[in-house]
Amino acid sequence: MTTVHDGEPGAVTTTASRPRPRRAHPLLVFLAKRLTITAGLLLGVTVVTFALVNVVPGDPVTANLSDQALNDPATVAAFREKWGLDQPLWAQYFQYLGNLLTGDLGISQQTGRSVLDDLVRYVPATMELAIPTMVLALLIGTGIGMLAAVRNGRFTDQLVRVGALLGLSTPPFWLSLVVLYVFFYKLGLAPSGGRLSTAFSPPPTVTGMYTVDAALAGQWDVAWDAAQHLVLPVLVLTSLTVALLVRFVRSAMLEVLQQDYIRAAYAKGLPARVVLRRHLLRAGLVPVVTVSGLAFASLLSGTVLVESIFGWPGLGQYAYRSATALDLPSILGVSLFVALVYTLVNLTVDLLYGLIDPRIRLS
Amino acid sequence: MTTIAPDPVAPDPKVDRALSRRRWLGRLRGGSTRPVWRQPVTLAALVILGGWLLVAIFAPLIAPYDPLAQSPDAYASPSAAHWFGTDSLGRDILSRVIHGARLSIPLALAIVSLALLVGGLLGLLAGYLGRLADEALMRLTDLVFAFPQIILAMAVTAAFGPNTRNAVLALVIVSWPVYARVIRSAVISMRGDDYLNAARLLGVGPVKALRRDVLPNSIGPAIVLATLELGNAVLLLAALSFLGLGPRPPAAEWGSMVALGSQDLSMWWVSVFPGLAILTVVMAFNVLGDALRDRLDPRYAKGR
Amino acid sequence: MSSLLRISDVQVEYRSRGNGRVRAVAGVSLDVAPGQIVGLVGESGCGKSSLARVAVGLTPPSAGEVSFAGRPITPLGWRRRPETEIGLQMVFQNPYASLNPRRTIGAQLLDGVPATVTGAARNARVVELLDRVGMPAEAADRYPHQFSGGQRQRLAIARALAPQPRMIIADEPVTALDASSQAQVVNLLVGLVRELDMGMLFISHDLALVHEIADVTAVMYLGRIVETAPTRELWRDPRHPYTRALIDAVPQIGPTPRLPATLAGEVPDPANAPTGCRFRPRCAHAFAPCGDQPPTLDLGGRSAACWLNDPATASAAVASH
Amino acid sequence: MAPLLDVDSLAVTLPGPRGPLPILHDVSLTVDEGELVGIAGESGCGKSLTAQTLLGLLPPGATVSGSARFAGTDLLGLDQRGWQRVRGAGIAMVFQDPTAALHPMLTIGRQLTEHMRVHLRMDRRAANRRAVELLDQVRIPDPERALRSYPHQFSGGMRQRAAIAIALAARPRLLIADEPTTALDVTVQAGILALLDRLRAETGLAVAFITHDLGVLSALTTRGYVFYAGRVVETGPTGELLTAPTHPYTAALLGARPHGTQAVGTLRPIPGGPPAPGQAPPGCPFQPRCGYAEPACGTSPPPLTPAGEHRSVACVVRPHLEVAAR
Amino acid sequence: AGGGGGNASGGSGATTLTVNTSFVLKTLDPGRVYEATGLTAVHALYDTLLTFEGSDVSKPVPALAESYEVSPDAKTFTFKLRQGVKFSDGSPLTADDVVFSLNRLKNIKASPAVTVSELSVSKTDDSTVVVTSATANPNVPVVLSMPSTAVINSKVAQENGAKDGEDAAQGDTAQQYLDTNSIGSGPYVLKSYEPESQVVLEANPDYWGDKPKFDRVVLRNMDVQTQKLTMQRAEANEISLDISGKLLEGMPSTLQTSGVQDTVYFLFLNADPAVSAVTADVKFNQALRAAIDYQGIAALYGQGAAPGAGLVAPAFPGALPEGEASTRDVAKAKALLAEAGLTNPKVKFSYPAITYKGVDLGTVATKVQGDVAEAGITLELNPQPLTTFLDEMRGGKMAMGFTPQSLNYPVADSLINNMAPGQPTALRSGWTVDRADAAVVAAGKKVTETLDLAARATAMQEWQRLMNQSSPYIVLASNSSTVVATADLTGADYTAAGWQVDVAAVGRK
Ligand SMILES: Nc1ncnc2c1ncn2[C@@H]1O[C@H](COP(=O)(O)OP(=O)(O)OP(=O)(O)O)[C@@H](O)[C@H]1O
Ligand SMILES: Nc1ncnc2c1ncn2[C@@H]1O[C@H](COP(=O)(O)OP(=O)(O)OP(=O)(O)O)[C@@H](O)[C@H]1O
Ligand SMILES: [Mg+2]
Ligand SMILES: [Mg+2]
Repeated sequence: MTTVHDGEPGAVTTTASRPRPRRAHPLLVFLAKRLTITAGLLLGVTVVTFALVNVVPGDPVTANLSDQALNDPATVAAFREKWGLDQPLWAQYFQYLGNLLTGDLGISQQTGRSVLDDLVRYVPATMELAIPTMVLALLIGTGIGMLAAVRNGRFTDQLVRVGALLGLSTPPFWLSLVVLYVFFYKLGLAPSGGRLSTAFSPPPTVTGMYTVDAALAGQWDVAWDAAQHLVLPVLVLTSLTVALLVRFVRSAMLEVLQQDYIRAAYAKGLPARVVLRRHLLRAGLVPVVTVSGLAFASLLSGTVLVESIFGWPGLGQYAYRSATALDLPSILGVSLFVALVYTLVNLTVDLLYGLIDPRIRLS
Repeated sequence: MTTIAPDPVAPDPKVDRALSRRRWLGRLRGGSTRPVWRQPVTLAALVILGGWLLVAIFAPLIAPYDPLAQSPDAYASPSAAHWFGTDSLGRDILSRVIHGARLSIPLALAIVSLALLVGGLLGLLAGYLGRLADEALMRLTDLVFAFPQIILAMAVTAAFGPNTRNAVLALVIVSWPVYARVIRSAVISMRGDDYLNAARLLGVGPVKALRRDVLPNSIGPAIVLATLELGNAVLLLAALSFLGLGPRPPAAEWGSMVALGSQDLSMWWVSVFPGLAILTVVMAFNVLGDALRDRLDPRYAKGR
Repeated sequence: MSSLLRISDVQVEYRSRGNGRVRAVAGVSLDVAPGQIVGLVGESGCGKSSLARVAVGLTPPSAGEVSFAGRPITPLGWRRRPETEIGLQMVFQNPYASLNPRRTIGAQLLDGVPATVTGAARNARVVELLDRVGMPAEAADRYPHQFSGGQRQRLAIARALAPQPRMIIADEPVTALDASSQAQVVNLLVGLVRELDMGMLFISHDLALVHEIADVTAVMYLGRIVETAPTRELWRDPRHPYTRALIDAVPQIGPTPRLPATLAGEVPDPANAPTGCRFRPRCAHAFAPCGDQPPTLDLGGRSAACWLNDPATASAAVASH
Repeated sequence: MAPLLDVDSLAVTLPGPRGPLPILHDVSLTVDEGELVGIAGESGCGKSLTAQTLLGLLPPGATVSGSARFAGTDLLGLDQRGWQRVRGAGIAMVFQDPTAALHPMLTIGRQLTEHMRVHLRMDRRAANRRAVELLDQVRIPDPERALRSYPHQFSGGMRQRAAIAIALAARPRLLIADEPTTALDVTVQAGILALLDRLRAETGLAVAFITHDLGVLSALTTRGYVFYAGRVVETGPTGELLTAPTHPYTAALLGARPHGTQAVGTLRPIPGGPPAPGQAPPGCPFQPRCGYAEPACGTSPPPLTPAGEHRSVACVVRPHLEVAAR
Repeated sequence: AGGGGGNASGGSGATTLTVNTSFVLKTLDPGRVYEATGLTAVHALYDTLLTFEGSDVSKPVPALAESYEVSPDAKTFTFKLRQGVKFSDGSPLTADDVVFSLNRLKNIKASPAVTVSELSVSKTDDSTVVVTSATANPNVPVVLSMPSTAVINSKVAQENGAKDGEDAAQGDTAQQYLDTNSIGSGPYVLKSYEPESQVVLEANPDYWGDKPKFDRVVLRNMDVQTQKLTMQRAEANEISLDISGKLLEGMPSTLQTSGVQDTVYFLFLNADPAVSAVTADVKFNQALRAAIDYQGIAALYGQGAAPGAGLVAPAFPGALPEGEASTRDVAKAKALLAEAGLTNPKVKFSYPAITYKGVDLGTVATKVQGDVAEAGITLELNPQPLTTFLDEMRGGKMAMGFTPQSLNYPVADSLINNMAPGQPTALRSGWTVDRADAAVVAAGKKVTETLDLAARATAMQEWQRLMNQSSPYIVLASNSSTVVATADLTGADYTAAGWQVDVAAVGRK
């Protein structure tokens, strides 16, 4: 599969193997390398975003001042000066980078708050959607994918494949509208949107996720209400993510099922459930981990559309609004955050590999 | 010592029993290599896609109304006159859905082939040149991957102005890296392949080798991927249109039709039918991509 | 006898993830004369392929030099191979990977036909080459997948012959084949080499096969050549304990079951090679001097790298046993 | 005494793109307790399929006829639970490629003990004790540590020995070894052969050893079967079989081997290749490649008929020639 | 499972009024606020000198000022402050606070500053404040009713970075504080501010006026389509602000609606031949006017809309009567085009791709495109993100555009300052004084010179009639803004005053 490391001590019976030169712990080397790459990536993100926003024919002044205020040169000039828009582009860029190094992401033009504050506010909302989605999707996706692989070609498999196909082929925005129509409008089974009924006040902020915070504060009615608001968006996001996972898990598991070691496990007389649970699952997890990273990325994409339909005040909506308002500090902040998440997810995936697969274990 | 065995093909009840008990195990090693027309799902997809292609080609002949013609009969629910109802401007939704095929399908093809072209070329060069070129390409693809697809596409379209061309451009920008990576890794894995080595040992120059030995053998997985991505392209295009960043109105684009319908959900037909159109086309593309992959990619074809 | 291919003191190192450097070939010298078949045997992973690839210039050596017909081989980068080196060709191990699946056999053979041959003569050459390897002319229009493994290997040989090489390096050309196809391909290859008076470096891990065809046999162990000798002599009187062990491990057909002799220990990993004589940990004769790497001792027409062959130390061995 | 394994008239078909493909025809073989039996033949002749049939591991859609009895059990009538009892504890298997047959992400210890605990109902400690003994038995140094190792930390030979230890863990009575040394070097192969021979001698294990190397067959086994195109073409004591082959195919196989004569063209290849499954000629499957073929060979496949003491051969021509020659 | 819009009464027993509206909210700082939802909130949090009551926007009524006097030249305005008014923190509201607030508004130069740029303020004693205008302006009382002129607690504001000096544009840093804290004397105080999702107000227990009926008001961000679904299921205590026109169809009859036609949608054509020779052609302008199906467009908007008459929405003094609405005459349009020598003229028609008060501008633009096509005019639709649109429009290079317009404060005269020839907005369409009809210029001047409000309204009508003949602006329709409320509520009236609905006035039956 992947690189096979020879030279593990167990294999060598020689008494006189050469002592190896002392090197930094491989994990440290690995992390250092990844960190460098991440830093480069983030720098790239700032360049791309900066360039893109400045290619846009729109002017942030227009986006942020009232129509009549725009007719007043003094107001416009004041705005430009305040946000440094009167400086040359490169100066703006380097100033931004300089501030970034001190942890200052700048102040959002549209909300007037520090971008960091905004992120702190919106990220938990998105996480409140993403975490349950990911957990559900992983559980369901792995289970169903494995089932389909084992039942390869039979009715269950066909059903799962068609289901996954449907999930993958459904436009997320359309699905959101459909569930909204059915579950809220027709059946009244779920609230229409938002994070909390207006009758409740958000719980004291700890994690920023209402369900968790409310539970921590012992406000069970609030937690229950917040959980109800999660249902529809999570349903939509989960159905899409599950579809992605199922397809992948199924083919990954099928591949594993062809391996000699699975046949060998059967040949040992192990009951099927043991073979599946212990041998198949373990080996199939490696690709599952890979695709979870991918699924997470596509989940973040999905939230843009889903959040806007369910009025979910999360990162997706923030990104959308920042983009349409040409609010550079916010766009950069979101991009940086997402890129950071992306690299972190990748790093986690790589570390998980090592955990699952001893052949690529680092230490 | 031995006797002639019964005809091995003839059904033997005992064998059948043993086999049926064992079938679950047998299935483990994979099922059919049946031809496409024996696989109901693939067949259905082919029929659906063929149908859509016909619809796209003959749209003006099939559509009962002019897709742009407005009428005072706004928000008419589905009826004999308007099978799919009408929208807020009294336009016939059936006709618009039919004409929508003329946009979505060719545009998806354009997006995917452009992305394949760009990504393929870059991937080929990076894989072949290696070192710095390769590193640069990988970092560039990383960069694109670091943005959620739809957000980047949104930003690009917003930056260059929303219209068909820019939507296609944006989607090409967000989707070329996959092809670049696939081709690159195919090329890299092939750099060690002996037929390439053999050709080079015979004195074949690098450009010729690239064209004759590298490209034809690395393009396969990319083409399979491209087929699988066609559905995704339809979806992304629809999403951009839904956000108002796709083809300009009054074009009958499915995503923007869903968006129009979303303004008043109680008129469910306005968004349901274009949504179903997207669904079926994307599904057909996906099934077809799968079938092609099973067929062409030995990794998947094996015992499946 | 002047040598056609001269490999002198070649080293190959790989940089592998996590393991640092792996010295797959640790200083090998080998000569092949025109018309001579040199067999190179050794266990899996001992560095045979690495050596072969360096010898044709596919990879650069990390030290040492290879020369062909008196000229040094320049490692092939992303450039065209110089004319002077095209006389050195290679046949690869895996017949399924060494032909481009998407081009006709004819097109692939034409790659090697020199540019000086033009027009109809080019196609005639292809037919001639196919004929040489016992394949019909129609094969030119077909694709590799339409042939069996043995046939493909014959086609690969035809391709290697196309530029009329003077020397062929065959890296385990028959390992992937059935006994019967093996016999066909080996017969063909040896016949052609003899007929065209080429030199051949025949790499294999099958000692019996090398015994059958090679004039000279070199035995490789863990990146080093431990013994080189005319094949008959080597087989009759191996001077290195490893050669002995290798010969004894070949199962023989006899009227009663007789198990081949076993060799103690495991094949070490080149990343972790023992110091001194690399065979020392598995050697029944290991003694004090083996802590130092033995020199390759010239034993008159043959050579071996074992302290037992050094009169000065050998007596000590006798004394200690 | 009835043989431990008695396969009679076994025929297997596999599903093909154009209907079922007959792969094995009329295969009969026996293995006695404590016996080392060899099965040889060219690639694709059905050796592995025979092994898979005996373990109930056939691909989906396969049909089986004939009979296969193991220690009194009718293998072909077994249900899932029945197979679970037979596999590992009755018949165990060693695969060709030790790297592929060991789970790369589970420790050797785990792979070694999990079925012990199922079949022998051992607790963890007892199983570990036995595991250490087994690893010691197959000469893996430092067994305690080896238990905690992963397959990739072993060399090829060690992996195959570990695989053998795994196969032996649940005390099977028959070990089917499907080309267990083909992927290995000769020196390593020698070790494995010695190990199998020792295990047979020490524990009374019966071994069915599949190989395509006649040298290995001769060196290890006492009785052999030669397969060609899904049929047994010749059987008998290995020594006799290989020093005095009766079937033209056995003779031809031997002729294609190097025999150290050092002259061009001494390897005698068999012309042509074996028929693809389902495309065998109507008569003797070897007839198109056979130097002794007579018109009689083209009518129906010759049955395996006794030819001398303990020997049988499926040829209508050659035995008579030999008789004539004597 | 959960109830419809989440209007189940909360655990605390407090009564909550939910206001659904689709908003983009940038700030609740009175000195900076200009989006509708911000105005709704600020109006509930702060008091202004004067205010409007209910949906009547004809005359300001006393609020913090008990009474006021206007000098005859309409330049000096003297306000007598109400006594005993306390801020929500208990400190008394003084004339200093008024002066500080108005100066800050003027000097931080944020969006609403334009309305007070000509005003200066001073106090004569602790209960008297004098506002002077540089030019005669009878509308100052209206301006001082607007939420942006709200009086903030100057002490607390200064503690949190507020400045009122000349340099306040750079020096004022109070926005962050004011976004999350209210320091006014209004009926409500700010409980929480989540600009993407909701603003929560809580009743101010020490309010000097009538106590509000609801303990809590939640302004909740909600898409229009969801608002409709929500209101269809809503039972009590719920209001929606964006459901209007077409969307009102099919709503349960139990709901009450209150609407005012305060929005006007108009097209503009660039008068600069360098930008577009076609649109600069007056004949084309008139042909286009004749080609549009105004009735149809009003029907497209639905309930509460009317075909376009003049630039002033019917809600305000000076609007043209409905009978003067433009009418369609395709034949005339064709004739005009022929006269102008234009065959198949083609124009790029830009508009922001947004939904404004429940109206999708794209749909309207498409309707216009369809209408004029019958007269042989081809419009190439060019939807743009709002910012891009505004930007391009400001650049003055847009050949033809479409935009809604609402007034900053409920007096139509500001239109003259912007849309009369040579004024900033007019210049965006290349409409210089030179290119304009002299009569239009004169009519505009006459409006600003008339100080009597009634006379002003008449002059305004005259101006609009002239505008309809030759200005670059073609008014398509006027549309109602609507408050949809559950049956149990009272006082849920839409007001054109800017704050949409006075949440403090909403009660229960
Ligand atoms: N590209 C590479 N990177 C790192 N290590 C390599 C690489 N290629 C070969 N090696 C290592 O170098 C050693 C020699 O490999 P080589 O392929 O030359 O052996 P070989 O004798 O040809 O073996 P075989 O009989 O299996 O073909 C092995 O230990 C192998 O793992
Ligand atoms: N799953 C399968 N589906 C179809 N045909 C198969 C399958 N597995 C094996 N066969 C065919 O059955 C025949 C016998 O295969 P088998 O693996 O038993 O040969 P073998 O004698 O073990 O060969 P080798 O020496 O290469 O291992 C071959 O022709 C092979 O192509
Ligand atoms: Mg090799
Ligand atoms: Mg086999």
